[in-house]
Amino acid sequence: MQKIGVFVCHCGTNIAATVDVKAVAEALGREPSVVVSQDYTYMCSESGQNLIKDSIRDYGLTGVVICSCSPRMHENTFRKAAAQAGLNPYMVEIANIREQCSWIHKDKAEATEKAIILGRAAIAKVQLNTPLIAGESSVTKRALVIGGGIAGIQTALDIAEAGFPVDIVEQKPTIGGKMAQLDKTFPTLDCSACILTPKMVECAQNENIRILSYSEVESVSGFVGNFTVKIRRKARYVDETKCTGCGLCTEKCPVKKVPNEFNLGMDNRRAIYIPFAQAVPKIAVIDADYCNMLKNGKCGVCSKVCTAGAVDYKQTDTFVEEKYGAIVAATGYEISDVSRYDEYAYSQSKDVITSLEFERLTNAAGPTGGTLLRPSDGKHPHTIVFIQCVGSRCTPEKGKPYCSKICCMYTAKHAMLTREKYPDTDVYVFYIDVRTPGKNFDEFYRRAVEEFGVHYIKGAVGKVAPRADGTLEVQASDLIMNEQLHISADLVVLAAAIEPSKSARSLATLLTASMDTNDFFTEAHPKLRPVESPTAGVFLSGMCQGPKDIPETVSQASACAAKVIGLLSKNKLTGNPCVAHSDELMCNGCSNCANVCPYGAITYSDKEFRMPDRTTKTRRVAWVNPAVCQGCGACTVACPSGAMDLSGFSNSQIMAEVDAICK
Amino acid sequence: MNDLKDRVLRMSGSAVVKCMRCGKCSATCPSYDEMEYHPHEFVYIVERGDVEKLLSSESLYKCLTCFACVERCPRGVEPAKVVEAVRLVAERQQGGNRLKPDEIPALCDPDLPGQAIATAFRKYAK
Amino acid sequence: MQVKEATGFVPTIVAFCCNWCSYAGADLSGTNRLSYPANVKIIRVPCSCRVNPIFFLRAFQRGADGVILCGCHPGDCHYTTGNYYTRRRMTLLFSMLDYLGIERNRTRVEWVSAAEGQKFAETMRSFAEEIAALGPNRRLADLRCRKDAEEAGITDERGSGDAV
Amino acid sequence: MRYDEIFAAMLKRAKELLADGTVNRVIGWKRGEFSYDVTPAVFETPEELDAGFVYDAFCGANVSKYLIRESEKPGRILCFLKPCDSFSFNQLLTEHRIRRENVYAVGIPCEGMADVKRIRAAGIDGITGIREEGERFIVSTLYGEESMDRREALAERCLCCKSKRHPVFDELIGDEGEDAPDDARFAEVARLETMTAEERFDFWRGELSRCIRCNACRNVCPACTCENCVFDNPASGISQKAAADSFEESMYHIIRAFHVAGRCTDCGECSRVCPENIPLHLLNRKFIKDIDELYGAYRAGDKADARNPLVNFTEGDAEARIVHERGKA
Repeated sequence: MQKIGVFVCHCGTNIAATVDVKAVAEALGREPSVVVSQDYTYMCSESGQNLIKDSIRDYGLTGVVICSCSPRMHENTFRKAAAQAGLNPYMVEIANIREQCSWIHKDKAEATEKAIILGRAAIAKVQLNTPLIAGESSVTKRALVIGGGIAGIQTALDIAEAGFPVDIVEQKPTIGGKMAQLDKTFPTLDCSACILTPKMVECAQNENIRILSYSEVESVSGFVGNFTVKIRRKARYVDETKCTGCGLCTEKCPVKKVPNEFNLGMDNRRAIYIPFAQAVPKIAVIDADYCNMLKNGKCGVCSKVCTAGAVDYKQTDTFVEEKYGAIVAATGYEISDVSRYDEYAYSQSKDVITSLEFERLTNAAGPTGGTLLRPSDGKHPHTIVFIQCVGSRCTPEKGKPYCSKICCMYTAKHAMLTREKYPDTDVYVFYIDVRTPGKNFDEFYRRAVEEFGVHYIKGAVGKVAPRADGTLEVQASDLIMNEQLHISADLVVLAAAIEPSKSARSLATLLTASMDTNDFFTEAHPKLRPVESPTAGVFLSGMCQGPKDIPETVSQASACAAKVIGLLSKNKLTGNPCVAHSDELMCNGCSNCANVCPYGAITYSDKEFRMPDRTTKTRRVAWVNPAVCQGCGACTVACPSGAMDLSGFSNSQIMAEVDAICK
Repeated sequence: MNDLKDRVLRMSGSAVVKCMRCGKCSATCPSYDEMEYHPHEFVYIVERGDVEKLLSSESLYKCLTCFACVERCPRGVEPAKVVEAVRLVAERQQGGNRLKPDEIPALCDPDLPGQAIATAFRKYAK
Repeated sequence: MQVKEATGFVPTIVAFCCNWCSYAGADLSGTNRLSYPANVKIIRVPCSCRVNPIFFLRAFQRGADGVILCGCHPGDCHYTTGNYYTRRRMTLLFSMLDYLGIERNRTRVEWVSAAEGQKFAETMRSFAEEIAALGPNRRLADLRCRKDAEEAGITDERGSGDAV
Repeated sequence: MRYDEIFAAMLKRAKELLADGTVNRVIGWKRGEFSYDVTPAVFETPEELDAGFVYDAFCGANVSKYLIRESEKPGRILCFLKPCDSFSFNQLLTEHRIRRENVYAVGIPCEGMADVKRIRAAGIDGITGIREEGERFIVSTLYGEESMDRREALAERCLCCKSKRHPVFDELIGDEGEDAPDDARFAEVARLETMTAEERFDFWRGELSRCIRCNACRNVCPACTCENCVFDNPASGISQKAAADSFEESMYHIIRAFHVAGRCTDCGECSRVCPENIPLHLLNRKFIKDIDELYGAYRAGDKADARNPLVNFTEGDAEARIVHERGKA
């Protein structure tokens, strides 16, 4: 039998002017199990709280009902007060008689009657409340960052700076990501490598950071604070501990015609290679698809020339298993396939390139040593056409429905730099809209037009036709002149839509993190929790969450790190005790609950049960991880047997409220 | 609202409001120079509800119905279908036939495939 | 401001509101002093997806004349996907009740965000008016649970008279 | 194949599989008190099979539900699944209710099962057996043989068969049938939908008021497999032993239909066993029809990895108000 105390708040006159608080206290005092019922001017005040605390002690209350403002306002206040008086805080229920009664009704009799009913419903509920204790779980003070681009690097550095160990898992042989391939960065035009490579080196040198390059996440288990992650370390065929990065092997390797992915296949590398000069870690890797030794056992040159004895053809994939408290997805982006747009002739002409290829063509470490030359004949292009929104802002059938966000700015950069370096070049940019929100962004774009004389034409390109003389005929519309233009271009640059990394979808599945239809990770709240995934303990950094430029990526990466540091700084995680739980005796093991759980909080195991006839029986039953469950209750309705229930909002509690209201 | 616009929208099945005004339809149009109103203008003018303006334009008969604009439109607006719908509205008016049977003999040219005339007749008459 | 018909019938209306959007929306209509009928009583649930069809039936059994469920707008669920399940469950439940000949307007789902105090009040007003116009719930009520059954002139439509 | 041909093939395979140790038990059908009163039964030896195993047009009972318990026992059990039973079986596999490795499933063809209620309604009594002759059933009775048009005697669910294909099996007897769902099964639901609410209420009140809460529908239903049914669980808040009030009759059937919604394979067993002849399948079919119309065609048990529409969603799903707007125009 519960002993319930009822406390009716006047809230000054906010409640008392419309609700006869004395009558409410009196009426509720007559309800079963209610041993004390009082009213007071301000329950949330110090003295009001003391009144509650004293009553809890004096009457030995097991439940408290407070008729006051919305629980969204003071539920925590009253729970804390109850806890201070030794009552389990979850034995407190609030009847909202201000926002949902006194403030909206004028007739005092009517409002008083409603307040009494709301009070009764709260009493009916609290009768069935059980003390809840928030579960605690420990926190492994180590973070995993998946992806070693600028987002992952920045997040890792910030976490490491705060004193927590971080592992970076990067699927490529080096960290650096897309930013390492860029030439200059807008709007300041500083050299990308100059600002990125020091950060890469810092990662390598930071004692708290371990870089697992050429590695992939294999499996993830556990939950916030307690993830266990298995990482596949792909065979490099080079001993990381021995290789000095001298590069001799990469010069002597006889297999010379391997397309160099760092330069997007515009030049070649060897079968054993270091992706680029500033790679971190600067360790060679053998491309097993091309290496003669690995393919047919004939060669072994690299092994012979390696003075460190680092080459090991027998290396196999190995696995690392590590525990983490937090996981950061920083899987970045890729350039979408533009060959599907026949009209731009990307696959027909070498002189139709993507903007990332253009970056490499203007980069001093690129295939042309930084001189802008046409890929087809190595000649200097005199007319360059940039086409915006290639594959962006389309219907889903035609491409990506979103704006890729970075193209307007990098195209302005490309156009500007081209005009600066080669003033004899005509540069056209065909745009639908020029989108330049960002600090100094529009100014930058205007400079391209006003100072550098880039021809911005509002309109789209309909067709790019390679001609026999090696030029490209660009047919486009100029919407302002209402003309169709025909431009003879030497080079066409496509601002290809970006898309999330292909590996992101499978990673999201491993992490039980949700994704939108475009395969961008979903944030826990689009405005208020933009760097967290809805899955507790999983955080989002950079492009994997949506298109963004470098400054935004770095801001988000640091924000993400702050959230991770906040989590790792805790010794214990206190959960929300209002979570779902399954009655094993009733559970059918049908998986309906797990199917609707947005957090992957429900797992199944085979359990042995003693049957009434003394036999044992093994049944598949659900288990809700209280540290992962967020308490939405979707599972409770999906469960046909009623095995699943939600603490704090149990079936019987809600029905008791229903009964009290309908009585 | 606007009856003519509704008719054109219904007949074409085109969602002109999806247009983002990129002009790729006009950029790709082989009849561009022949036309008074270009494909993107058709879409825009229909969206504004000014169909009468288009009904009297020769542009209706300059569209080759090659569907390049439909193929290229990134937003799935299908401009050629809009043009076609406006043309049908024009031709379905009393005396709206563009090509009359007695005009055909004069058009017959040994170099012109008979199919082309049949097609033109189908396209330009009720 | 209870909705009263000439007969003096005051319907009992239960409103389930999700904690994050609709309950906050109800609070906002209170803060803005936007009134709605006092016979609407709100039950707070964490998410609209917590509401079991059984709760609807229970409310009708115990004498509710109308039951409404409010949650975050689709796509805005605090728990990401909860209200999508709600939408399917309630659509099917309402369809079934309709199929059994129970007045379809006694049940409703509305999406009310935390910023839509106005919408909340309007929704509750219109729902209460609709229920008042429908009259007492006879088809899905448990007569044993209705103290006012006789005075409200409700009889078991089975006509077998075996209700206690 | 004729019933007797199928029966002979089943018996042969059952004996072979018992003999080679593939299985140690067989679930099939045995004669009950009356010839039409056939019940599922487990046989362990060839002798038992010879003595009790039967298969004819009265063997409509769906054995898939029994496999939940049977598959928990040691050894492997052989079951014979008609196409519609195999949908139930597959759905139970999806819900992890049956240990697949402990079941050897043989798909058998089916041209429809006889409904003894319809035969009786045709004025035939004292039934002792049934066999077929072309398109007719020959019903032997205490008073001699009666001949009946096959379609006059077939169960309603067989007249609008949902599929003759087995979505799951280890081996088949006969050829795999065609998967041609008959939309006629929704005709009656559609007819009810066109009635006014008052008419529908009267219809269902008339039907449901006959419910005696014998729980036969629940007990036979291959989707009602809960370890502990909500109606038997005092903590559920809706437990009932009897339908004391019209509300409870409705409540029981609404909740039951809702619990099996998206999981019901429309096997029609509920209506078959109802002693009061309440057309319970019309409740389930209403959900199936609504699901098909609102969320795209879905057949429970068709694909083992399919997700029940009630634990699934799309962002563009219809709003609940579609129910209120329906029929308003």
